[in-house]
Formats: sequence, C-alpha cells, structure tokens
Amino acid sequence: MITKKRVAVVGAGMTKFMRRAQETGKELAYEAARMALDSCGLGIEDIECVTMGSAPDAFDGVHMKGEYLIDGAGAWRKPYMRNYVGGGTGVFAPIHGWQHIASGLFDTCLVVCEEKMSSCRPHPQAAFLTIFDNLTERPLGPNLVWIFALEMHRYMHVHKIPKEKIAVVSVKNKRNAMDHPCAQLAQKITVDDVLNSEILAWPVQRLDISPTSDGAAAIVLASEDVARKITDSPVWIDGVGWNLDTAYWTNRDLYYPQYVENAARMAYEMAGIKNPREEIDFAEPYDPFDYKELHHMEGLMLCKKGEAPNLAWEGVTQRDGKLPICPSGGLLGVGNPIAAAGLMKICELFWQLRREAGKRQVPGDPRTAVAQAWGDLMQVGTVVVMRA
Amino acid sequence: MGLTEKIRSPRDMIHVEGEIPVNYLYTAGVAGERFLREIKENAKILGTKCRRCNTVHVPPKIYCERCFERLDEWVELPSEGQVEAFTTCHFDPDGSRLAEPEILAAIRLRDADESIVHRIKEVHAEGVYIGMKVKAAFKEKKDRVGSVLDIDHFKLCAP
Amino acid sequence: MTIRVAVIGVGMTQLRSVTPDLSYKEIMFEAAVKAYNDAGVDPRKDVQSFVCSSEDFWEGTSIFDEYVPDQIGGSLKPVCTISGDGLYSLATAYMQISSGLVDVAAVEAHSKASEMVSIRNIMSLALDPIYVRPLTADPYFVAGLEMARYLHDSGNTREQCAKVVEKNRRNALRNPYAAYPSKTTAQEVSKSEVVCYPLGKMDISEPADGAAVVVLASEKSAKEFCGDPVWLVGLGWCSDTPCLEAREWGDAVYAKIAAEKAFKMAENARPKDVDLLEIDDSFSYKELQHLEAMGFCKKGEAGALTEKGGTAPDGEIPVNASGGSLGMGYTFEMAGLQRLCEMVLQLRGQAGEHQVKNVRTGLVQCWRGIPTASGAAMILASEGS
Amino acid sequence: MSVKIKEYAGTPLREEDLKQGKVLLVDYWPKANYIWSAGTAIGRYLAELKNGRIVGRQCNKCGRIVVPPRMFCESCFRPNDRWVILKDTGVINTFSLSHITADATRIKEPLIPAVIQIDGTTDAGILHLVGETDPEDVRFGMKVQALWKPPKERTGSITDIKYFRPIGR
Repeated sequence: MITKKRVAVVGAGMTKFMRRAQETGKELAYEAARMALDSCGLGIEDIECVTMGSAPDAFDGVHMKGEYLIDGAGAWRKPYMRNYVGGGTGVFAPIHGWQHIASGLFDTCLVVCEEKMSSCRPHPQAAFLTIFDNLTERPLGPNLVWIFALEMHRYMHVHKIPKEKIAVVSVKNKRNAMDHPCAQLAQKITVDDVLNSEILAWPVQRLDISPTSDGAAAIVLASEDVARKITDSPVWIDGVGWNLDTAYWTNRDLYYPQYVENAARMAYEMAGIKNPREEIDFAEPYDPFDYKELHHMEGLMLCKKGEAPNLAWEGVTQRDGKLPICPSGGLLGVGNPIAAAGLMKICELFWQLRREAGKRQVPGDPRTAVAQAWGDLMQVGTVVVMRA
Repeated sequence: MGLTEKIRSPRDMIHVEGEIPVNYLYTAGVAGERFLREIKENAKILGTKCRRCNTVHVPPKIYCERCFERLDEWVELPSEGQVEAFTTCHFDPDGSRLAEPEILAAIRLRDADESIVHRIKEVHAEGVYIGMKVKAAFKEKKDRVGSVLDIDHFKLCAP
Repeated sequence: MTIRVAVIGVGMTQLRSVTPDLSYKEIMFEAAVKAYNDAGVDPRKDVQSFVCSSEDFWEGTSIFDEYVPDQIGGSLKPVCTISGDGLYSLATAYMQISSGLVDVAAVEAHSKASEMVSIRNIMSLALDPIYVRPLTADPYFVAGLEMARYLHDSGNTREQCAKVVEKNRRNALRNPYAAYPSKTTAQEVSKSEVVCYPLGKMDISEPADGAAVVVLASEKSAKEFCGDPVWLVGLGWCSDTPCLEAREWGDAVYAKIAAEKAFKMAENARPKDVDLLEIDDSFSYKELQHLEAMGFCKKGEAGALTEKGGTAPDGEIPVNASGGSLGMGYTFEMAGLQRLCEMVLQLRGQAGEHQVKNVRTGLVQCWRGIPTASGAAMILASEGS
Repeated sequence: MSVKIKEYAGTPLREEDLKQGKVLLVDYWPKANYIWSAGTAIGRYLAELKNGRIVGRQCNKCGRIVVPPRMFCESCFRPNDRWVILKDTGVINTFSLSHITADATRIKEPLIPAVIQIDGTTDAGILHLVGETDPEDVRFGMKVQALWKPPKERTGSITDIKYFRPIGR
C-alpha cells in the first residue's frame, strides 16, 4: 500500500455535552468548529473543505441534516460532504477527512460532528425503533437496548463473565469524566451502584448505559507541509480502517466483533503496527455501554478474546494503569451525542498526545494511541491510529 | 438480470405500510430566542451584523456564515422591505389543492442583506412583482407567542 | 505522484415509476451484478471499498447504511455511506483510490421513491424548523421562488423552460432505461397545471425507482481489469448557504464553483472542450440555470440556445441526450450516478439508439434538490482523449 | 487546547425549562409515511408465515441455509439457489429480560427478546420473543417452538408467530 501524504490533526474543539442544549444544531456545530480553528490560529478562509459526521436525522428531526448544518459547520461555498456509518460516524469522519487530504485534492479539512438528540420527543428511544428492519423486526416492537442486551448476554455467556467485571468499566469511566470539563455524567459511583441500578433489559442496567446527549466536536486536519507551518506539535493520523458486517445481525455470533478486528487490522497495517498490545500506549474504544469497551478492546486486539474483563477488574485499564482505556471518561462519563462522541475520542487522543489533557493526562510518554467507534446493528467498526 | 427467481404474479407482491413515528420539540437557539422574543414583545425585527464583512443577517445568527466570525452586534431593522422573489402556491404539503392560492416571497428588509421568507396577503397574485415594497403585518400582542408566525404576513406598503 | 482513477464498470437497472415486485435490496443487487460483470471484477475478491448513498427519510429507515453491505458484496469489508448524491460517493471513492488506500472501489446509489407515501411532507422536513417550516407551505415553493427570480434575472422564459421538457422527454424515447419518455410538446408543458407559479406540473421531473453501481479503479488496476477505462479527470463539489434567507435566488452558485473546480483539476479544461453534458434537470429551469452557471453560455442565453436546438443530441452542445431526469425519471440520491452511467456508455460508444457522435469528453453534474444549494460536477474522458 | 480553555460553549436546559416556557420552542409532528415493497424474498417469507411455515434460502456454493431469506448469498455474492421449508423449532442463541418496551415504557413482567437459531438452518437465527416460561428459567441453548396465531388471525407478518415457547423439558 502506498499512501502519498501524511495527514495531521492540528486543532480540536468541542462543546459541553448536555442532556438538552438551548443551542440549535447549527450553533453547536459552530461553537465546536470555531474552537477548533481558534486552537490552531486558523480562519475559515484557511479551510479548503469540510466533512460532517452526524448520526440519524430522526434525532435532530431534520431531513438531510447535513445540508441543514452547512453554515454552522463553516462550509459556506466550500466542498462539503456528510459521511455516515451510524454510531461509527464519529471516528469515520476523521477518516473521511484524511481521505480528502491524502488524495492530494486538499491541504486542509475541517471535520465537524454534531448531534442534537433532545429534539426527539418524548425520548430519542422512539427514533431508534426505526433502525430495525421495517418488515421482519419492527413489528415486534423492539427497543434499542434489546440488541445490546442480546449481544452483552452472549458475550458474558461465551466467556463466563460475571457482571461486576463489566460494571467496573462504568465506574472507571464516570470517574475519569470528573476531570473532563465537558462531561455530562461525571460521577463517583461503585460497582454495587451499577449492579443495583434499575434493570432495563437484563443484563443491561441503568448505569451500564451512556446518556443521550446534545453536543458537537471538531478537528482541523492538514497535510504534512501545511501542518508543520501551523504547529510545532502536529499529531499524525497514521492508520485508518473501517469495516461493515452483514445487516443480518441475527445470523452472526455476537460474542466477538469481527468487523472491529478487520477495521483494526486495516489501520494497524497502514500504521506499521505489528503488535498492538505492545505498541499502543493508550486507547479510546467506543463505550456507549460498559461491556462495549471490553468487547472493543478485544476487537482492537489489545488483549485476547475474553481477557478484557479481567484487565478492567485488575485495574490495568485505569488512567494510571499499564494500558489506560478511555482516559477521557468516554461516552459513559462525558456523554453520547453519537457522532460528536466518537470525534471527542479523536480530540482526546490529540490532547493526550500533545500532553495538553491536564488532569486527564495519562502518565509516562504516550506516543501511539488508537480510537475506535462502532454502530449500526452491532455491525460497523471504525478505527484511527494517531502518533505524536 | 441478477436474480434467478422473481415474482411472476401481481398477487405475490406484498407491501407493508409504516412510518417514522416521532415528534419534535425544537429550541429556537441562542440567536433565535432573542429574535423571536423581540418580535413577540415589541413587534421588532432584529438582525446581527458582522463586523468583518458588514453583512446584516436576518434572521440573526451568532456567527457569520461567510467569515465564521462570532456576531455580537445586534441591529434593529425596519419592518419594511422589498420582494426579491415570489411564487404562488396552489397545493398544500399533502398535495391537496388550496381553496385560495397562497403567495410566498423572499422579502429583503431595508438595511438587511438577507431576505425573510414569508407569506404575502392583502394583494392579488397578479399584482405582485419583484421589487414590490411590502411591510410586516404583526399579529396583535396578545396573540403573539414567539414564532415567525407572529408576523402574520407581509402586505403592500401604503404608497 | 498522482494516481489516476478510471471508471471500469457501470450497472444500472431500468428506471420505473414503481417497483412493487422487488425490494430495495433486490434492485441494488441487480445493479451490482451488472456493474461487476461489466468491470470483470469479483466483489468479494477484487473490490476493496464500497461507498453507498442514502438519506434516512427517503428510505423510511434510520441509519439506513446498516442495510447496504450484503446485496453489493460488501459484507465484512470497508463500506461507508455518504448522505448525498451518488456523485459525492463517487468523489469519496475517488479519494480513497487516489490516496493509495485502495485500488478498486464500488459506488452505489438507488431510489425507492415509490415507497414514500407522504413525499412532500418528507421534503418539508428538510426545511428550517424554526424559520420556514411553520409556514406549512408546499416545499415546491422553494423551486417556485428560485424559478421566478431566475427567469426575472436571466430574461429566459417559461416557454423556453417548456422546451427543455419537450427535448428531454423526446430524447428519452430512444433510451430503454427511461421511465417517462413521451412526445410531449412545449405547448402542453406550458399549459400544465400550475404548482408554484411559475413552476408548472410538467416542469417537475417525476420520481422513479432504480439502482446504479459504478466500479472505480486506480490506473494500475484499471489496466488489469478493463480494456476500455473512462477516466475521471475533474471533480468539484460545493455547498452554498443552506439558509433560504441568505440565498441568491437567481444564481446556482454551487454549480458555478463545483464546475470551476472540476475544470481546473482537468488541466484547466474549458466548457468548449466538453462534447456532451448530463446535468441536473430535476426542474425544467434548472437545466438552463446550470448551463449558464457552469459557463456553457452566458446568463440569459440558455433559453434561446435550447429553442434553436443547440442542446439537442445533434446540436452544438448536446445536453441530456439520455432524456435526463425529466425523461428518465428523478431518482433522488441516484440522480448524479445515473447521469454518470449514461456518460460512461456514451464515452464508450455503447449508448445505443441515443448515442451522440464523437463524444470524447463529458461533464456530469448533480444538484441535491429542494431545499439545498449543493451539487457536484465531474469531467470524464475516454481513453486517449 | 484542552488545558488552556477556561470555558466550553453550551447552554444546558432542564426538562422543566421546556415545560415552563423558559425558552421558545417549535413543536412539530412530521408526516413520514411509507409503503415498503417486501420483494421476492421477504414477500415469500411473510406469505409463508401466514401459512404457518418458516422458509429460508440455501446457497449451493457455500451450503449455508439462512433465514430471514434473501435471494442472494452475501458471502459468495451470487444468486442463491433454493427455498427450504424449515421447522418451527430452534434453540435460544442469546436472550434478554426486558423491562422496557419500544418507547421506553417500564413494564413489570419482562418481555423476553431472543435470537432463536431455527432448526434446519446452518447457523442462522431470527429476532423474536420467548413466552410461556418463567423468565428465571430461560437458558442459552434452550429448545423452543413457535406458537402460531390461529390461521384466521394471521396477516403475513412476523407477528403471526406470537412467540416461541420452551419444548422438551
């Protein structure tokens, strides 16, 4: 594989993540995009193209939401596209931005992700019904939580995982989020709190789940030459990968995310990573549910299949552990405005690798990190490897 | 091509009806809140002005889409302006014919650089032209709720 | 080093006003089989990336990208969706190849427009919820406003717009893919029921169902698979303001900028270098407006050019010889990819009865429809041109 | 830059703020109605459900028998080959005990959604509900059978099967 150009992240920004924001989706997008530009001293005239990541229109309640968000995303009279891979969008958006620059067509790209889930009434859950197959599944009245409960249960069954070894992830991430100024659900809770929280769809309980949120995040990408002019400390996107499994999710064994492994292999190959467990210093896998962080650590080959719960239980994945996982606080703690939450993870890698994460800074000398998102019908994996 | 077996009888063609069953509550946003409140309370139309390119945005925004600068200069605009474009609609969104055709127009308020989209009433469709001077007809204060429909319509300026 | 990108295969289903016998998955499968056969590739082995095009509310399914991989051969492979016209997806696949990330990529777009029962209400959902939707107007008012201002500024007439419909509907008579061929006269169009004056019913292209798949490859792979590649030599896409309030109602700024970018990339080609255009005519006036915006004639000249037959298949600058959206049917996010498939057949000399003579360079363009001001333009060239 | 930023943008609201009219709102009920064509594969699937049968499709190349049926094999990318009438029994591949409905309404007696691997397929399951059992008794690998609605009540829908219930205990 030949890749022509090295692409760097040079700026990042985000809004608070909130259950309900007064700002419109456009205004949220603006705030994040403006902050990303300010963070690297660029004006909108320095930006050659824009890519937008945003999950279902049924949340914001605007059809062709990408078009609606153009002005807030800084795309006025610019090349602009919206990419979309469900929950995986937030990490696919920077991959799409990478493609814009690595193709040689552009030198700078603004990547913006936005979600305003609170518009959907009475609860965003109502919109989730429409992600199921219109003919074979929707008539059964499924709730989104069902499919995760089914996947989580299968995962627990195959590896004989006790619930507390999963709950510990929620405890960790909500605590990590206490150091994140944008966090919606930063909390000090215990494993027992998780185990005693309301059962929604066993094995999924209230505190296993990330909240629904409003928010936006943005990053600025630049080609190598341009990046070096903008900043002394660019953070490089050295590997990108994405993968989509069959839509017939009931025909798969849900205990393992093969699609995440495929996406990770693509990204690692590009980044020249042969042994991810040794070469990756910390990771931001997608954690909309606590078990997903573990599932994804395995898919990312950061540990063996079934081993992640033990690592979490033993504290290896704490911010000061040997392999820090979700030092940001993740979706469980910071919040889950779908696409924006994925891009928040890229922002976190950027800040961490530049040693700018403040109280969240992982110790040591982190040089290489991976972020990952996931979505659709438990079906898509998107992976980005970044290096200082 | 492609499929090796296909439906051959219209009787076998099965259809299922459905919908996206959601409703929405949209916030007016930071700029929209102030804009609509001012219409509701004082029957005044506000815009925001970009200090860099001088564009006067109406409805106001907290940012200039051209410069991407943050906007904090609010200006009051006259409630009269001229027709930039207009059309006469004969149907509603369900596709049913309207009893009376409705005139929709893009109206550039004096001193503004953008054009509000609204209805024109109290004038015959044949009488509307690009450049025609119109002004906002506000609802009575007691009927105003903080919506663009607090401007009931635009009508011909008295000559 | 620049990696050149070629179209090595196209596949499209016949467009129809309804497709009650096939699911969207089945029409996508048919288009995919055709395209892979045309390109001589095995999607499971040779195609490394798949880019699909959809918007959730056109489908009635949220996160529609869930449902795309199986029927195009993309299961457990890199698949992504672009919420946009197929030409945007094509641009994405182009970037994936020219960056060196993949060698062969497939692009998919489709329409199941017939499944939308409340189509105008669905279109209304794209309007600004605070400032425009409360007016509860027929969303076609956006096109009515634009057409009125465009005719006012350009001096083109409703009758000249009607001529576009006459031409395209008749062109479609020679295109077996077309869903709406007819020997309509301009006079009939002018007299059709008014929807949003000056827009009449027959100025609006009728929706159609269909699917299209296109296979792209790097220069190296193109030579391996295909004897007759068509090169993608210029790309541009652009979005003007989404706010109706900020629109320049008479001008298609997005088309102008997109075309400028495409021409610049194609080694500063110019409109006179183009032999055939397949461009957006989802409304009659749009063909004229787009021709002028992209520099094929001066503002106000496209009407007269059309009237004297200049845009006919044997005219000086043939436009929509396929029948366009007016004659073939409007296929939403597939519209651009449909035009691209037509152009590839023309450049290969395989367009059959509606083949235009001596086509070596072509331009395809799309607009994302009401209420957007976004679109893309692409320049394609046959081998050796 | 995270560490240098004092204030992040965003104005959080509470549900009460909306109810009390503290901010201006637009309430909107969209009309998004569809009529979906089931097509060849799902058309037959639904028609057979009305007949009280579950049908799948087999690919002769890879041998897989799958349900819900499709007219193509996604693994081999070719049209698949034949209809297979499957049994209406299967085993529970995974399940949940759900105290929430589709719109997040709380229910005391849990629904039991499950992926049920249908007997006679190679590895394929469908989403459905399990009934006539104490939720405590549901197990992975448990054998279940479809409980059909009476023929007159069937409409050609996945809900023609009321639920799957345990057998052979």
